Amino acid sequence: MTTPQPTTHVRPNYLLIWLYLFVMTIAEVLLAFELPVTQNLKLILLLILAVWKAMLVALFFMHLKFERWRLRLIFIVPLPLAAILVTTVIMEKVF
Amino acid sequence: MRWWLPDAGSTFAGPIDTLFLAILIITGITFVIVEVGLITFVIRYRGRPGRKAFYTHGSTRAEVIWTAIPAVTMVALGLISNHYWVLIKNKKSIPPNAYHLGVHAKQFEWQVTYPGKDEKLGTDDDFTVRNQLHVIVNQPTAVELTSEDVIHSFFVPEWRLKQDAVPGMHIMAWFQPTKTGEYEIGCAELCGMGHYKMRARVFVHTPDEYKAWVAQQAAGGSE
Amino acid sequence: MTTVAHTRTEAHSEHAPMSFWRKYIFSTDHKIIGIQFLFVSLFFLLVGGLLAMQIRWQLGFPGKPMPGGGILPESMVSGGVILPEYYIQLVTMHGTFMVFFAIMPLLVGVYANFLIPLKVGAHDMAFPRINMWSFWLALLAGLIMLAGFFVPDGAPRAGWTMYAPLSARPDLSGATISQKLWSISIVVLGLSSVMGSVNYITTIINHRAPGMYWFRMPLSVWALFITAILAVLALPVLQGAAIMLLFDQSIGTHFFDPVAGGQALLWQHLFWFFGHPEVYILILPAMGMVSDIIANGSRKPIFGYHSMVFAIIGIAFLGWLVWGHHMFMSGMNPTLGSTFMVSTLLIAVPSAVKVFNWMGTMWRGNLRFHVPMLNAIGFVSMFTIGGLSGIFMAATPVDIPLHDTQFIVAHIHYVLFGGSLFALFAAITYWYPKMFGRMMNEGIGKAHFFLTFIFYNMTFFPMHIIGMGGQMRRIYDPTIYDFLKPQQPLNVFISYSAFALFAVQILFAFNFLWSLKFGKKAPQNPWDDNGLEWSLPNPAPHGNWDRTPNVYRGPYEFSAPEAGDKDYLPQYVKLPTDRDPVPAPAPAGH
Amino acid sequence: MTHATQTLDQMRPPFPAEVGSGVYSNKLGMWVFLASDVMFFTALIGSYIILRFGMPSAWARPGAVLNVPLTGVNTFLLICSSVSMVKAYAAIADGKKYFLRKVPGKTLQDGGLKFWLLVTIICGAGFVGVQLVEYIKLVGEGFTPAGYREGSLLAEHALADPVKYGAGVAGMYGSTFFTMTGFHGFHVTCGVISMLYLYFTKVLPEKYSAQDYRGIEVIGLYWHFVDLVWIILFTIVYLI
Repeated sequence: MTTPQPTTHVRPNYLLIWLYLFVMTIAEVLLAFELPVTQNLKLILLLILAVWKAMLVALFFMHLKFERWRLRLIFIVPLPLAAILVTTVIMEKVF
Repeated sequence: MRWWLPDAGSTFAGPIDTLFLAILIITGITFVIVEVGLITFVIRYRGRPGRKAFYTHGSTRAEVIWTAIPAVTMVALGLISNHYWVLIKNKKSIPPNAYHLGVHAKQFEWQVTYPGKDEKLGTDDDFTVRNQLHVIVNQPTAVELTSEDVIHSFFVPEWRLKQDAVPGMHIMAWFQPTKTGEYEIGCAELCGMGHYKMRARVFVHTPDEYKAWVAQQAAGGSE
Repeated sequence: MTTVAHTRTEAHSEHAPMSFWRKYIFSTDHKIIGIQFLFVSLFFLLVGGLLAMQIRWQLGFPGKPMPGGGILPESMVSGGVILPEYYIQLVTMHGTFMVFFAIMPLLVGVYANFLIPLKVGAHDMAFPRINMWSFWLALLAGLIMLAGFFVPDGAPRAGWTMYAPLSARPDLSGATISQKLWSISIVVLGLSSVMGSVNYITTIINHRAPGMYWFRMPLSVWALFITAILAVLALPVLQGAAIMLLFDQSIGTHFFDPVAGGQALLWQHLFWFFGHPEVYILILPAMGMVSDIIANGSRKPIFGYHSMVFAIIGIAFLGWLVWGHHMFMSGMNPTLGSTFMVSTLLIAVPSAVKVFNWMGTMWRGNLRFHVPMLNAIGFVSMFTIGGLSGIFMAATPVDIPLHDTQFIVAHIHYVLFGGSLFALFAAITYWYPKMFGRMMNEGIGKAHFFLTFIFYNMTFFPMHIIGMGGQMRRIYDPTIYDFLKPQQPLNVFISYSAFALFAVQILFAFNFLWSLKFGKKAPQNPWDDNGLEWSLPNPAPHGNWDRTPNVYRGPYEFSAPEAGDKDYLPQYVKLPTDRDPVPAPAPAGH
Repeated sequence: MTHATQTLDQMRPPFPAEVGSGVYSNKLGMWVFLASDVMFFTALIGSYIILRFGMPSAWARPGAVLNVPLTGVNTFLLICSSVSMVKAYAAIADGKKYFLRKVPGKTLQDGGLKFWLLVTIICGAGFVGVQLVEYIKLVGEGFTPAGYREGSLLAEHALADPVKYGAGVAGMYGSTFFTMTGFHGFHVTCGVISMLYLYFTKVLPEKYSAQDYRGIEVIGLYWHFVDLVWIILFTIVYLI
């Protein structure tokens, strides 16, 4: 019995997550157009919201939260590579 | 027939050639060890009936040794190389007294802009000459490389100088010629059909000769 | 349980009466797909070789009419003399074909497909149909690339690295249609590679036989596994870049065009971010297969199996951090150059470990000089030169005079020809009996090896020297430069050697084709090897084993004391002292 | 159970797990493919970030060119489709009834699967449809991959207010916008086509069961990934 079966965990409340996503999308649009915040703060908040939403999708809809680490690893490995590429090339402009 | 790097013509040639020689010695020793080892093993341990190979899965000590030695050598080599790399390529290393020229590359020619009599670029007495680079011996010179269309590469073998000219970028390169004479610029980056003939002449003058040449250009009307 | 066995027999009988088309053309059998890849990529190897001969003619004898040049159209040669625009097409397509359609499919397409299931004890790939598609897409990509020669304006003209903006703007390169074909072909090839690699990774993770633990896998499988990971992560980047390039060429976007705000260096970053892992895609499988063959030829366990595995992983990991060393002269920030120099130099460490471990394997062995072993030794000695010459370019100041010269050309050929291709000669000879049931001729094989080894060194070693002299890459006529004129005799020498090298390959082609029909029938285990694949008849049947084999030990138990009078102990042989591996537990609900 | 049959089990593995990773091959393969797709979008999105950082002048302001309310609705559609997808998966995997009516003579979970998958397909197709409409409108106004078309409405606006419309970098704006959203749309289209194929070959004939729902789980993973990419794209392309 090495494999945790998908059925062994309690299903998250998908409608609740849908509601989160919905609210956060509206928050994003409001943030971008209505709220009086500075440009940099707006940028950071928007990125945080986007990553948060993406995490919700990955963890619950793609049920990564309930998978083993070795499977999560497959999805995680490309991310530092992407980060290396983008930061390196951007850094070229910074120095 | 030449079997070595081209004759030295700038201050960069000294350290670069020394480093080249050092790496050649390091790699040469490794090469000899590996090839002699292989040949020895091939002869000594050739298969003969009745012999059996020595059953071993390896030796941690040996492996640590031949991991550590290359690692240390490489890090040392990296540190030494970096010193000269910064000296040659870093923008901040350009000497403050450098004489500035502009080199504009396009398919398939080099356009060199000279500062004229006031020794400043961007003024009215600048003049541009096609495919001729005139510089002063022992004078640090900085060129601003730009490109019209595609990527070219400014390459003077005797100066150990190579730098791409990229469209949309202004790249500084500097050098200090140590010998008067005539050299050639080649394009080292494939830039199209005429890549091979993108050639320019380099003239390294004494200061007086250079002044005379500038005066002559001014008299002949700048292009 | 009987039902399971029943389905299995059915599956077998279902395959039995297959038409020629199902069996050899639209096959889903990993071994047939491997053989299909073999023939197609050997064809592209020949194409690439023919292009190289024309390059060598032009460099050795610029301005002289090429023998047989008359059959080429006027747009390529004039009076038998190669035109500059055709010369650039030659260098571009030689690189493209050799890298993407010869060496890469030969190593990954052929041997990942053929060896992985056989060596891990699987009955086929995890997704046989996707595997078939992977082959057909690769062939399609190759044909699209080949079509470049037959469209108006001829083949692409921007070098195999396709540096933008030359490649992005037809008005600057002079080739309109074929530049787009290049991008399309690369996108298709990327798709094929990703499909293949997903298959290899899944098969290795999920379909190993009982007892085939991670550290019992042969190094060839390890290398192919890591290679597949590199391919799966690197090729999409190239695909993305090629799509942007295609859009620049066709629908007016400006990714790489500085005139409208694009960045010319962006292409180089993306290309080499893919390109350096690609370099390891081209050498790691060769290293893996050579490890297998050297252990076999030395009749000794591989020296330091674990460090060999970690060296592969280390090389693959560092491979992601070094792409900038292709761009030292590109105007990239010099501070980045320093970082990339250090990471590049560090790659020498795992590479050195591998070379010394191969030597350690041969040390006190009982060497058998069969053709694969000879080629494998050739690989080690030539890869050493290729690796060492890399240090010159890694040290940035020394790279300045060497960058973009024939020195680089020598380096890449020492790694790709002296490395990968020698390994492939070894691998093709070694697994030929498994593929076709016959042996390749030993005498011709040895003659081919020695002649290739000699002419190969005569061709590529002098390139180091003319590169030091400053001869730039991809120039049509070196004699117009004063500083290159003195070394023209060396260029002539290289050209003659290259022609001889090409001629010697006829021996290999003859041996390969002749042995298909007339080779000696192969015994079941011709090389006295330990691998699982030799427990099968030659050639192996569709579905490989009737029953999944059990694995009892590592792959390199040559000359083990418990083997008795034999000097090898296959992975599948059960000794009285061995216990059966514990099968993976049946999943829940069953 | 004899030894031979055990090994046969591993050869033709019973769903859901297989030796090795503990995950069945289709799912493992899909995850590996998704990892590779991450790198594909890295090339596109990474280039966008790099180009935008290196820009000489500012990008067009959010909402100036692109229709954010319309795309907001579209985002909502895609999020809904993701939820319905996961509901479809849960319906078949758990064999549980959610809040769909019991259909006489049918198993409950199949009813749930059919309904939710259909919702997903409709939402997905709707997304592609809205995106097409958006493209047509944008091109009509003069926003093309090459920048603002000369003489078009947007080109005039850009002349009048170069800062708001990012006149200096319109070419890059068009290039990155159409490439990124276009390839995302291509992914969505592929997903819709695959789901339609599954719907007619597997779901309607009721081939899936609580014991074998591989196709649904695998296509679900792909679909959620496409949704995830859109969440990122919507923020960085439309709102920043």
